[in-house]
Amino acid sequence: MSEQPMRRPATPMLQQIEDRPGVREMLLGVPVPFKVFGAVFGLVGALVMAFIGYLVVDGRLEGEWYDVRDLGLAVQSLREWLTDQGVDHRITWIITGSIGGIGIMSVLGGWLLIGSWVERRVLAKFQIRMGPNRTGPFGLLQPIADAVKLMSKEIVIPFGADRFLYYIPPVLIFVPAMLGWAPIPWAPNMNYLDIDVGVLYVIAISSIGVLAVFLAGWSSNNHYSLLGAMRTVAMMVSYEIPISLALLSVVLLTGSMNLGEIVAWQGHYHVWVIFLIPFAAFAFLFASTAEINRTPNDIGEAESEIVAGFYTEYSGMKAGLFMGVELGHAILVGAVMSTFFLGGYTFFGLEEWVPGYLILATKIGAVYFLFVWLRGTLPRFRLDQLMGFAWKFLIPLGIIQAFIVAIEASVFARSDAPALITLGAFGVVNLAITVVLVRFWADRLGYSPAQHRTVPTLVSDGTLGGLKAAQKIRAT
Amino acid sequence: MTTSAEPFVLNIGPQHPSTHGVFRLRVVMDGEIIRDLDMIVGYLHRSMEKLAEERTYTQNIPFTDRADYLAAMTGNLGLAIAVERMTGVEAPDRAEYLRVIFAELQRIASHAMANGTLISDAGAWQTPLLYMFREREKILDLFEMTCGARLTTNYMRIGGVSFEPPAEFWPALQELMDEMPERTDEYASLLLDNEIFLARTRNVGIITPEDAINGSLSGPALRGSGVPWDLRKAEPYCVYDRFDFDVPVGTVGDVYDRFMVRMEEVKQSVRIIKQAVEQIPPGPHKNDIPLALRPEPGEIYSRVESPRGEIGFYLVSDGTPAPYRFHLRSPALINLTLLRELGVGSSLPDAVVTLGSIDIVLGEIDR
Amino acid sequence: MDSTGIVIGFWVLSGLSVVSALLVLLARNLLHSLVFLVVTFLSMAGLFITLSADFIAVAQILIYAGSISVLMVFAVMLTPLASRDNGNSIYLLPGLLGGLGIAALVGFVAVDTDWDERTGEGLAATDFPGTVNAIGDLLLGRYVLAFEIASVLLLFALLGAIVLVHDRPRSGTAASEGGDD
Amino acid sequence: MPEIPAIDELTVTLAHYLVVSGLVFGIGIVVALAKRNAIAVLMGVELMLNAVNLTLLAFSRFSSAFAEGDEPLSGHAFVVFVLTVAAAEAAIALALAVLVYRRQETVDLDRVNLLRW
Repeated sequence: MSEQPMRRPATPMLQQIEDRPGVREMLLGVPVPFKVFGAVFGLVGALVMAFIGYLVVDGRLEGEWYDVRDLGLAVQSLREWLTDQGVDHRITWIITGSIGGIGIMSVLGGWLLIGSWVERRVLAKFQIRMGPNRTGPFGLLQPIADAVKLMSKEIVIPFGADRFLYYIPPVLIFVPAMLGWAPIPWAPNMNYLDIDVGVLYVIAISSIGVLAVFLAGWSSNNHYSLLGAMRTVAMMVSYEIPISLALLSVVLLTGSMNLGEIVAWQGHYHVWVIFLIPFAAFAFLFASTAEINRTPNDIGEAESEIVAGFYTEYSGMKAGLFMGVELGHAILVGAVMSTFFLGGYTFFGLEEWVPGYLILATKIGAVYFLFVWLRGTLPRFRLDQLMGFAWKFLIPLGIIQAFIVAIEASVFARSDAPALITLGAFGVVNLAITVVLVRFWADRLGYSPAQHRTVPTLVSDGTLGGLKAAQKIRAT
Repeated sequence: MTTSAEPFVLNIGPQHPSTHGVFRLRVVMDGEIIRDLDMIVGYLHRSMEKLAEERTYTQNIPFTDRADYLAAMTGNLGLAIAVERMTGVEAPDRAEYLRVIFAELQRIASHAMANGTLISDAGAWQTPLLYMFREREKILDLFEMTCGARLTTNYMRIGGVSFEPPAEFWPALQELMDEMPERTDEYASLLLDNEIFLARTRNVGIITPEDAINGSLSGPALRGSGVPWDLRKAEPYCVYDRFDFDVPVGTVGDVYDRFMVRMEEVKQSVRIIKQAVEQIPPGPHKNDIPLALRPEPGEIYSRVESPRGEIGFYLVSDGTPAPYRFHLRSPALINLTLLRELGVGSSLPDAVVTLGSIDIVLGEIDR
Repeated sequence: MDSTGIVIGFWVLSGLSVVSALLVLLARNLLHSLVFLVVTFLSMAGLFITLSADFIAVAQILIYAGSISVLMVFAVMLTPLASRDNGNSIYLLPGLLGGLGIAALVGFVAVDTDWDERTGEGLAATDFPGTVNAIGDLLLGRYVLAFEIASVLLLFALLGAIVLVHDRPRSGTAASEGGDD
Repeated sequence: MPEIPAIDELTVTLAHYLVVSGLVFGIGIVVALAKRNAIAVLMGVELMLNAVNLTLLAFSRFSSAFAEGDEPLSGHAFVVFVLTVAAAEAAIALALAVLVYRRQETVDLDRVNLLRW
């Protein structure tokens, strides 16, 4: 007993962690009715899947309303059926429109419910902690508990705040986060707003949020808020230009401003735009992290500097709305990024088998995971560094990239060579140009990687002392 | 863009994520640039020095826990050595080695905290902080094994240390020391190739050696500026002269150098601890001393190297068991005095990072 | 244009735009009137959509609601000591007279003229299917000169704004530190 | 009291749009003339430009002066030019306002009167 050293968990927390059942014990400990239910559910699900697979192989699903790969077909046939029944076209329009709207809202709402849990758990894994695990199974009810807490809190309006303007921003900032979903195609027939100016629409909608941020900061009558608003507005305005340039490259290449057609183009050639124009994808990703205030560009709400930035003075559910909209923006950017650069609902032919919306959701999740990863990894830039990066780096290179893509697009339209060869050549050329340009431009801006990594000089006995010793060390 | 506006005053603190306690900065901003900066301290003042005059020397040791609460061991050690020098009490050899081991463990813990919060101030959302807390947590476990307390250890005594470490202490210490080089390499690989981290810390908050000496800085803030000065080498106390270790000094004196000096000091502390574990002699951990020490009337200034710099104790005795005057030379307070020179003219994020790199502890500043 | 959606949309949006334009005039705080101005812009964009001008509507949101209002926000922020009230000058009365006169004139002309306009079936038949391609053709075809001149104008406006607002380092003092803007 | 027509019988014609545009234009004139603050004056100008855009688009939509197949979208192209000019004008005007503010610490047009005499 006493010869081996005693190993005891030092703290009650460590004790709890040690006593915690693993996933296997947890699964074995589930009550029998739940096990039966789960088994039946899984079996039925597998049978349904097999049946659907049979239908797909058999080709019986093509264009039918029960084609689960494209829910848009169901809505279309519902509309036709209602028209056949003699229902007034306005009522038909309202019904089908609200079905799509409810679909989008439930995706967004469901994500707002689950997203903060996902973010906190994933972040906790990055930070070797546990994350929320007390409220419900795996802490899944934590977001609800948070929301209830926020809603039951007192709303404090700061003294001297502009009351009229103070109430607008939490609502106004939600509008672009929801409207931005409209043109995203989830499957070939499954987009809410099939407009020819989809790209412009995305940019235009995102530019409304700037105003909400400014109003929030200005009306709070707090210098932290004002500073955060100034930073955020300056940054959002600056980074809209790289975003526009990146999307311009995509539009030039695919020859359409319709998001559905951009995705269809990528599906048709079985290539993602990110392989063809890597610089645009990178610029879009970086600029959109600045646009939605996420690490490493979260200077608008830099916690260690200006507390919570533009929403410092908001309390209760008003602050909750700002935080929720941050999640909403993150997945919206994920959706836009997937649509423009990652092939949208297509996955090299897999969309024939798997519903496109599931593929898109997976891609959105992947981009969101990237954001969480960045947040768990990177420190924050300074405002002048960010501004310099946008104006001195992303914008000039973005213009050059757009110019090159324009040339390539006209070559692509005129050449008879197989698409595989031309597009492959474009990808290689763009990658090479990107690398060369980035290196060249970085050299021009005076950045050299060689300056990295000085390690401290180690001094042992003999050279200790004051200024003279310091000068002696510096001289060597 | 400069506009002649009314002063845009920002009150950073006393409740603020990056002031490391209840510290207040009154900053006059022009856009992002700081035009003026006032430091306001005293929110944590507990009248420690006055209270100490009513208590015996041994009873004063807990105050030093609460002064620099992130480095309680070195605070304890400073007072214990000051009183020993004043009264002529000697500590046994084993106790001196234990003191070195615990002081260096405390230095590792404190530097982990300092560097972690520095990167959090630079905007990394607590990930480096929590990684560095891994080692700190293990060190605090070691403290808890030995003396029952994690933060306010009250471990060093006049004439020795309060407890002999238990049997399970030594293997745990050995394990920690074996994994430390791996950990420090891991931090280096995670941080030192990170472009954003370098961009935020290099050439920011530069303290020249002249400024550092004129400002009577000490500790990593001084050594980061390139001045090789370490009390463990310069005036060896305990048994530091028996160990082989180096003093790391920076070259530029920026935030990055102070960060790197701390990282390197952790490695050197590991070296010292390994040597101490090998050399530690058997014997008693504490000499018997009278319950109420009555030093001869007189005064003493005694200093040791805490993680933040030179922590000095100025004690005046009038022959009674309680000190007539008890003064703590706080390294964090004196390092902080240069913040105004560093902050004015720089941008707000830079000032925050600079403040983080100075590594203040408000308990010690306000006392 | 007599489909129900268009009619409802027109009345709601025109009411919104006129009322919020009035509030721009009447609001007592500059920032409030800026908010109402943005509401006017957005409802104008809605009116453009009822005219099946989708490209222009989106461009309106992008340029007016997204950029010009933000420019005004910047102007407000860069003039921190200036008063924030939205007061009227001594020209209120002439302004009112002029505004009313012109509105009355336009209204009279609009109502009284027998416009040679398409209505009913003819109008529905010429619904623009999509305006983007046609506008692109026009801009780079018939109006290419004007298009180029407009781009040059934008460039010069950019340069002009920079030159106007740029802070020249005063002789004798060091150049101002790298600021945020 | 005249009977309120059912919504199906209502129709929106060119005149409706022109009246709305006239109203907004008139308000824009009042704002541009009567406001003291330079930024508010700029708001008035933007309102007027918006009203003009509406007129152009309405004519483009309703006018039957174009033959079939001719470009009825010239109005749209004009609006694009108006938008560019508006953006340029806003940038310059606000730069001027900031400049005046630097010299005079005010953007109140009544007090910017160095050229009065």
